[in-house]
Amino acid sequence: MTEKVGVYICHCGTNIAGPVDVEEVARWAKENLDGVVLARDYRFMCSSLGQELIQEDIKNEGLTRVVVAACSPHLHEKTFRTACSKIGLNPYLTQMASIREQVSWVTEDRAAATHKAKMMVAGAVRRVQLQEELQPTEVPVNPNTLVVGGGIAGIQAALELADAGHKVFMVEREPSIGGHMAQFDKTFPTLDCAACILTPKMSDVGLHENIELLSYAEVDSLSGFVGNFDVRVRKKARYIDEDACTGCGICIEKCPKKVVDEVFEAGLGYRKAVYRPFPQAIPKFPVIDRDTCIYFERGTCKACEKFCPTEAIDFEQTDTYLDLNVGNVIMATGYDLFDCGKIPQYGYGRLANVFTSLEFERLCNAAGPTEGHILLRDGVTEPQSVGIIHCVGSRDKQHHAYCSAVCCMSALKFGHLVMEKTGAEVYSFYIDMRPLHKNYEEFYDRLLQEGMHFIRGRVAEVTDAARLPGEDGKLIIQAEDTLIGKQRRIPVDMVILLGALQPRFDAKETGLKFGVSAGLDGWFTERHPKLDPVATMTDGVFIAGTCQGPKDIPDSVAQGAAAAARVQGMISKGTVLIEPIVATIEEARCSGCRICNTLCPFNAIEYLEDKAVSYINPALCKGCGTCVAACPAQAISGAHFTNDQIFAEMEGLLYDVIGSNGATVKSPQPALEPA
Amino acid sequence: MSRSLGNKDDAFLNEVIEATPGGEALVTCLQCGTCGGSCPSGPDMDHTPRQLFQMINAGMRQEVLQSNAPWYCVTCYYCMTRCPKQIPITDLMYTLKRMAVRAKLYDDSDAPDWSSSFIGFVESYGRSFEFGLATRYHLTHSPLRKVGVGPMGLEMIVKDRMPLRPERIKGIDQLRTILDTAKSLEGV
Amino acid sequence: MRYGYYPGCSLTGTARPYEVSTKAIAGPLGLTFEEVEDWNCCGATEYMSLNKTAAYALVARNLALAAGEDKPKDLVAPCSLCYLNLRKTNHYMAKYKSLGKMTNQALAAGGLHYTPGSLNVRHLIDVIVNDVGYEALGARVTRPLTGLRVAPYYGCLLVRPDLNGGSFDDTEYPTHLDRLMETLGAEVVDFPLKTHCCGGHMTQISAETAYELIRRLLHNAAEYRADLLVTLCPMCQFNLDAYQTQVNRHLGTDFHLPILYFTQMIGLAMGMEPKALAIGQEIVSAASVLRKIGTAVEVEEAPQTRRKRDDKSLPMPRIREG
Amino acid sequence: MSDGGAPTPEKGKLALYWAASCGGCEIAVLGIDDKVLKVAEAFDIVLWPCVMDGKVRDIEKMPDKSIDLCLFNGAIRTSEQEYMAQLLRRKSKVLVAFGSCAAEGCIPALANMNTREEIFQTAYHDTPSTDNPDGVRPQIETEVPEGTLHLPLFYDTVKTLGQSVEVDYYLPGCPPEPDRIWDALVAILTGQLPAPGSVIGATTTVCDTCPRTRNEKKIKEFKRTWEIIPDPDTCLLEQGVVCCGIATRAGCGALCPTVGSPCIGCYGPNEGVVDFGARMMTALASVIDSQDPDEIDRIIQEGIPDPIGSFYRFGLANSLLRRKALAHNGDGRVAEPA
Amino acid sequence: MSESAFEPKIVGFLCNWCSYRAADLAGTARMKYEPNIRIIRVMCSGRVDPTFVLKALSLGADGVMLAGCHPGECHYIEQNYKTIRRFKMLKHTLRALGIEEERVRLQWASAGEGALLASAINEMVDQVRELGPLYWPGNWADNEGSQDAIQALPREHAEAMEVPA
Repeated sequence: MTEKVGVYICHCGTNIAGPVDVEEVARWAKENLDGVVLARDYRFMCSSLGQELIQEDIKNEGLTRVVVAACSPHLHEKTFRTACSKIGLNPYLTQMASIREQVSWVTEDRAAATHKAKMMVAGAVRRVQLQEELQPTEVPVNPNTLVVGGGIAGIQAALELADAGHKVFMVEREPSIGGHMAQFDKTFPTLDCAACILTPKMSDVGLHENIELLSYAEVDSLSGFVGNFDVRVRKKARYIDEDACTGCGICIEKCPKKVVDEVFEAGLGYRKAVYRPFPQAIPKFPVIDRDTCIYFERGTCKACEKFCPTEAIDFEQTDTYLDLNVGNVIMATGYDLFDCGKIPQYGYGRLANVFTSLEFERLCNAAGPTEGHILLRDGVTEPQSVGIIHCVGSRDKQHHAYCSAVCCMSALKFGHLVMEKTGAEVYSFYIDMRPLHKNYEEFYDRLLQEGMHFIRGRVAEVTDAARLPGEDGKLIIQAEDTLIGKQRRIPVDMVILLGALQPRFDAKETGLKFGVSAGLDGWFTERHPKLDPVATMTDGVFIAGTCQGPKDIPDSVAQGAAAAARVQGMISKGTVLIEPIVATIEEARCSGCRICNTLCPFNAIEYLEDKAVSYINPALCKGCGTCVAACPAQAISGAHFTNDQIFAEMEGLLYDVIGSNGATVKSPQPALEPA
Repeated sequence: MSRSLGNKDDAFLNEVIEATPGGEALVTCLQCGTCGGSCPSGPDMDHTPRQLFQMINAGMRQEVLQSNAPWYCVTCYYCMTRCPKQIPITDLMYTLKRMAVRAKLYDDSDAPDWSSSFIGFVESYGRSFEFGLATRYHLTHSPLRKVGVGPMGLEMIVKDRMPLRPERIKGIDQLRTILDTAKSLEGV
Repeated sequence: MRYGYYPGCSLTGTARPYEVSTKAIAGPLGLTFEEVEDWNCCGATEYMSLNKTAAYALVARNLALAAGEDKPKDLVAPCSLCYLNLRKTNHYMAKYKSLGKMTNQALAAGGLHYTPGSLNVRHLIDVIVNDVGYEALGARVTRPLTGLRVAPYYGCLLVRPDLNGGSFDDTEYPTHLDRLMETLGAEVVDFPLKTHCCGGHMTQISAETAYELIRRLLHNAAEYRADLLVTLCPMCQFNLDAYQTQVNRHLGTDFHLPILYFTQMIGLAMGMEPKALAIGQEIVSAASVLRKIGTAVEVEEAPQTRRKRDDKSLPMPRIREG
Repeated sequence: MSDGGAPTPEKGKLALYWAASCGGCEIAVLGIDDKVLKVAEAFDIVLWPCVMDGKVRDIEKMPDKSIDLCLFNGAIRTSEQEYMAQLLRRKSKVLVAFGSCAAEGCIPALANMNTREEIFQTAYHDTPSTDNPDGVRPQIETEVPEGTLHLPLFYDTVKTLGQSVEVDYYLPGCPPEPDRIWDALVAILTGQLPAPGSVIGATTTVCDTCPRTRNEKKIKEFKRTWEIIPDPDTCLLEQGVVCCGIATRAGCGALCPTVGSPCIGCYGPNEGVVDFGARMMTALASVIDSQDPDEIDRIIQEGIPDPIGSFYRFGLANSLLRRKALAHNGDGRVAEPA
Repeated sequence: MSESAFEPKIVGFLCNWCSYRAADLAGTARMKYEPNIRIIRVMCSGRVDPTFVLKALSLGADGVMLAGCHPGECHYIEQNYKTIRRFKMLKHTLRALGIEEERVRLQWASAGEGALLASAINEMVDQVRELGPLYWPGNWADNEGSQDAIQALPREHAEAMEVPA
């Protein structure tokens, strides 16, 4: 081995130097480890002076490899790599040993800590000598962006990008954009009308010259890599010619088939078989629902076609596919509401006047089935008392362990609306009130003043089985009022269940399609929970809004904008560097057995039929190394994590077992401990 | 990572957890009240289960073991099934009963005595014996009430639903050995 | 179909009608029950109150006696309380290793051993609706229970606790007994308190508490104009039947609701003689309501499915299956 | 290989030796057919116990490095074999581990799943055909009136040639294919050799030469050969048959899979692989089509009842762990510092 | 040697995204755990080739821990499922070679589960300490008396076998 290794042991103040004898580690490394030409200990290696120390040594001593034993590489690997590359040493020729997180902070005994630190330094020293220079590759970024999902987060992201002059393709599954927000009546805590603030943004999207809106469409497949994604979009047949349709709505008027609207009206209202979810829908074109249309059912009817003034009805339409090329993707696919029927003791689906939060939004909405009148399921009676149940499916290990973040504020909003519109008594049953953001606590205070009743206790059950005076004909909410410590039964006319926000039913499948992972709870995982909240593990794919976790409108908008800003950064730079930690297949060794072909979730591995070998696209490879470990011919190697590098590290870590020459020795470590 | 560092109150908590299969979940109690709200005999309890858990957390051994709540438990398992933290509440109630009896802290003796009368028959015959149980227990505890339910007992006998003689299982000695061993293993 | 059979103490006493009717229908339904030899009491809700390990050992002795190469793998208990204790012990011994180990140490003192999970503990109704099946059962109905308004009463311990999803039916809103009664031709009321508590052992130690719980059930069933309650648990039957008079006297009510076992109902529908099913041994006589069977009763008109023009009502939520 | 007319260079010296092996390698040498004559042209054979008489002491007396080429087949399982390996190493310029036994232990090394004691127990006591009323066991030294008789020491652990002495080249195969033998001889004679210590052979695996069609692999169940009649054109592994061709060095011409029998791995691992079994394990496990731990367990337990036989049939001695744990392991261990 | 003096040496392979971060967290939270584990960072538990485990054991490690993201939480979507399969396959083989269950362990630890990782390490160290040293190379280091036997051979050849001319 001809490499010249410099070893630097960081004191980290007393963080390391306290529990570890750093001088001893440095002395030992210099004396015992092959290749080490110098070993220093220093108070703070990450300080500019510490970095200069390394740079001086590279310059003066001709170091070809650098080992820094300090904190976790997750903190400062980049720091030291940059420091080395500034002076001309390839950044991948450095290695860190995490002797703070893995030694000094977790080990009680000083001798044991010092010994472990030595072994870790030995591992790094062995490994670093086998490390190779690596160069990131640079690829151009296509300035077009795909935004998946036209809810408020997606809308915000699309507008930010489009306004900045970049082309955006927006794909929306439903016939109109708007998402859940379009279903809401008011927004908390300001009580703005949701439609009033949302619809202008929706029409901006519809009219924007830089936005191509693909509604009633879904992403079929995604391939390629950051800067250069190929997207195939399936535009579902609308049976309406978008070029001819003026959006006059006569077809809807004339359609004889009325069905329950399970999506926009949350199952609480009706729509026609040809429909537009709501009057302000963007785009304005209706959709013929093939599953309920009389013509598709029986082969006759065509009332819409007869009356359409522009002959825009086309029953022969089929799904079409669109191939797009984009540089980045923003996923804003939103959430589903928890199926409240899964908690049978709350009676949803059995007791008529138990509603979900989304149903209630529609009930409240002037454009909804009751024109904004809060009425019981009979459609006539106004409730005189309403119970609101929090945490339905949230904070519950049997369903979703997480807090859905928006329900407390929804409860306050609903309480206000009920009292304002009906004068009914409102009871809110909560576990903890969480009005966390700006002006939220003030809103809580307002509702207290308005006379809403708050009962701290998770509801045990909702029943129509009366047993006390005053309960007949009511829904009785039974709960422990935990602040009193007594069981209470509150008879009400209407119950609103604040169902949990949960990942889309097809989130897992979507995640696989886009190379985005999800946590155990099913929400998409951000690259870093604090410091990289909208990026994902797949470069060039960003997440925004509730697909990442429960959040309210302001947070969704902020994430939409943040994702757009990240994309703009990529577009401005024009190129991206692709991490060189990738796997490669040595063609001469590959027998084309195809074991590896199914192993890559990022589709980086392809089989070249002509050469009968497999090939890894470095731009798609994320460097996980799974294929490297799988190759039976050992034809695949993983840069920066080669077998030899890992073996060398292992031999170093087991220095006390095998000694300096790599051969296993029988006397493990007598010479190593300071006397 | 022991939870007990520096908290003198945790001895009682740990004792309760130790004695209950799955008892560790107790520490995650949200204090949401689903248990107390669901309990059919909740109104009769001096403390709801939720309160007992907080009291256990606070190390209030005496007050907890004197509570009537565990003895009012009808073992309907509503609380345990609905608990959002999956705390085995019914099992915890059993634990508290056992601890109360051993600590001789529960002063209303009806419930524990009903249990021990029942157990007495099981340990002598291997089966329960309803007639014997009814007469023995009610005579010692509520002779007045016995009169009240008397005709019902009589009717049960008339309807051939209450045998007057207990049945003893063949392996009663084996059963006793098993039960004695179990008790000694538990350190009772 | 062969099953191990654990009757439990009640079936030899207060729940004799349950035992008699179970045995009566078993043969015709093709069920063979092999009674666990020399079984002992399951400890009810009492043993656990005083001793933990001994309580599990008490139950485990039965499991050990029931298990064996040549013995049926399914162990059936008609009593919900026995079913719970057997099922819970089976589950806990596996889930909590030290408990399982200690219990087996105790068993070893009696020369026994039980490997948790080697038996499937099942309730009688589970076997009837799942193994025999609604269809086969329906085919055997010769005297449909038409016109009889039945409140299906499940009680607590058939469906709770869940034990890691191991519950036989929904823990809050089970439907198997409903469907079973429908299969027999009865008119089933959607009984809201179907899984509420009958008072359990409270009748013995705090009668007031129990009377109130019993009253709630009877009151609710009466509200729903049920002719009778059908149950599958001896404790439920006993509390509701034997204490009904006490409740009436104590709370000034006037209930007369017979409480029968589902096995008795099956037997009736299969055309068996009431006496053969031990009908008549109930305290609240079922004689008058049973006269309804076989009598033509007007069937209520089916509710209108078509929406009236002036109907302003909002649609009910669609209930997703599963 | 000189032609008739040219002046004949001085003939080299060739030795062939046979340690723990079946003898198939000896026959394989003859498999090169008439080319054996060319070998005879190029070399004087100084030792070939299978074919001609010879005395070890004659070799012992030769000067070091006086043999130009030694083809050594067989694994090292006794002290005598190890001695011969050391002797021939000393006397030879080029030592070739010839065949699977010498290269990686092969079938004889499956004995590493047992101890010497267990093997003796079976061989000298337990087998039905054994008639050994006195319980006689081989002894290293036996005193007889005439003096002391010696037997070689039978090892607990079979070793490869490379684990005993330094080997210049490896020629894998059970036995090596005649064409490969000839290729190797040509390479040696012409000096066109890879780096010392390496295998003379291909750097890819059997699939490369297998005529069967290969697709993406997902395996729901591993099958034994007698359980299916495989489709003649599709990759055997895709049909669930554990075929080692994916991991086995090419060189045989995919003889077995071509005729419908799965590769069992006799050509050993590909270049640079340290553990053949690990490659098989990881590759097969990677394509099991299940994410359910219990199902995975079932697929593995039922499909691969004998993992050592499946993955280490030829390479146990040469694998990282070399053998099954010895009950008395730890004898040689030195105390650890406190 | 005294058994109490034995301190196992355990090699850990931790995935970069979950388990290595769990180790970071255990450190940040100052959770004390046994110093016997020495950790190698890999990008994903899917990188852990069975060869790594075999190599560690063959070098003399007393145990090996693999740690990664929980199934379903892999940062590379689903690679840890491959880890499960390989681990099970490897264990199947190790069992055949007589290596105790506790010596090779697969542990899931998410980035937030520092405490879980620390207690898993402690538990494993305890278990392996209980088992005693593995010291795998000792399995073949000796081959009982082979050196003597080899040296006897030339002596024998020289003495007994030489036929006087």
